[in-house]
Amino acid sequence: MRTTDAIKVRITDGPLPDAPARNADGECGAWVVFEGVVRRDEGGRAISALRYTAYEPMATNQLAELAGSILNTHGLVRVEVEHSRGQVPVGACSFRLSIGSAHRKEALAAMDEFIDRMKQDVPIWKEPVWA
Amino acid sequence: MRTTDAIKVRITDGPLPDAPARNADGECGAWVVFEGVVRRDEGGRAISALRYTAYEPMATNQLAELAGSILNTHGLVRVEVEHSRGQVPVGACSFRLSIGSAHRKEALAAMDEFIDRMKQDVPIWKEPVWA
Amino acid sequence: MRISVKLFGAEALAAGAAEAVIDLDMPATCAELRKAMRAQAPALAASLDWARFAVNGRYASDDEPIGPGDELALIGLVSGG
Amino acid sequence: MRISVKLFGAEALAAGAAEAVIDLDMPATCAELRKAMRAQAPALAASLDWARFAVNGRYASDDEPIGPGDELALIGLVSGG
Repeated sequence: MRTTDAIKVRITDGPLPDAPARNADGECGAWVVFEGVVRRDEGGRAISALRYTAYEPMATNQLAELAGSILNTHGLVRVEVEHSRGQVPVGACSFRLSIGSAHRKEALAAMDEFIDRMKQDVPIWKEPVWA
Repeated sequence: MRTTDAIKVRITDGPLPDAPARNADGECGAWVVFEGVVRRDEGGRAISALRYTAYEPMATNQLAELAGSILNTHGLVRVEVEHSRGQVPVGACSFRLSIGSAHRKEALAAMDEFIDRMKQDVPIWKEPVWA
Repeated sequence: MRISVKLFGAEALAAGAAEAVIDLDMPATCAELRKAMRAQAPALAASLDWARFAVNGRYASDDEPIGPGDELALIGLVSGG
Repeated sequence: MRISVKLFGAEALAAGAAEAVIDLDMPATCAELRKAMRAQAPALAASLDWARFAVNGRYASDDEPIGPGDELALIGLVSGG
């Protein structure tokens, strides 16, 4: 786990637990949370789970660097990233990005950019576990 | 509360409770959740809470109509809306929009459009409770 | 007859009341209601240039008919979220 | 000397292994590593046209020097999220 006041990054074994309680100090007027959930099919074929591999510590470092870059570019208050490694069953959450910001527009733009860049640069891979 | 399989709308007295558990059937690959949180100042002046008034049942009906329109336009799987009425203290959540969708892009676009249209058309008002 | 028009937000503040009581011959249209309110509720003049009416909980255009028993509301800028 | 390059995802599948073992004179550059892998790991030929190297956990350009003890990885298409 990599943490500053504004940034949290955590890679967890297996499905992510429910969203952690968030700081309620009234600084963020908007929280936008993205959750990636394992869908029951992959290319039309049923799966029972996805299995994630992360190249550590590079994956955590890249996520933290990306979080910092997005925080500064979009003027956000908080960027929190959680990603699974290992096996995550259908219906469970494997990725959560939580962005706290004064207002909504910058949080939505930041979320889109974060996920695009993560899917380019962060060394994490998934493979299907067929049903 | 107005509910179909795909749409839920609920206006709640006071702060919203934590996000309800979501259906984990693996149909939605992406959940995007927006939470509006009461900030500690309004126009630079400290507040202790916001007080919301909803014109009912019009507010619930408008939210449900908007949810249905957004669901269809963006091809979403789920649209769930919660809004407070009455008093909501600083740091607490007064509005939550949860969008479940196969993929991310349409969920983010839908969220932005929903909130813009809500702020135009849904008869809910807020006033500051000064600290 | 006397009808009541619900007010909220800035309009309720401007009028100092949660409703405006207006004399209007029924049946009428929203346009006629708007005109009557301009004359009888001067505190709402600024809003009446652009605010929408809701009739029985739905937004109504100015040519929409209204009659006795309809629930009427003047909806100015909303501020949910 | 013999060096090991970590493989993941499609590259690990193509090579049938979680690393490629390559003979390369050190010190060298990532470009020289890429050339040596093309010759010695033909199963990775397609990826070697564009995949990036990471040196000690950071993406490295082709002119970056590498030496004994550096941790090397070939990073193809990632698929997190």
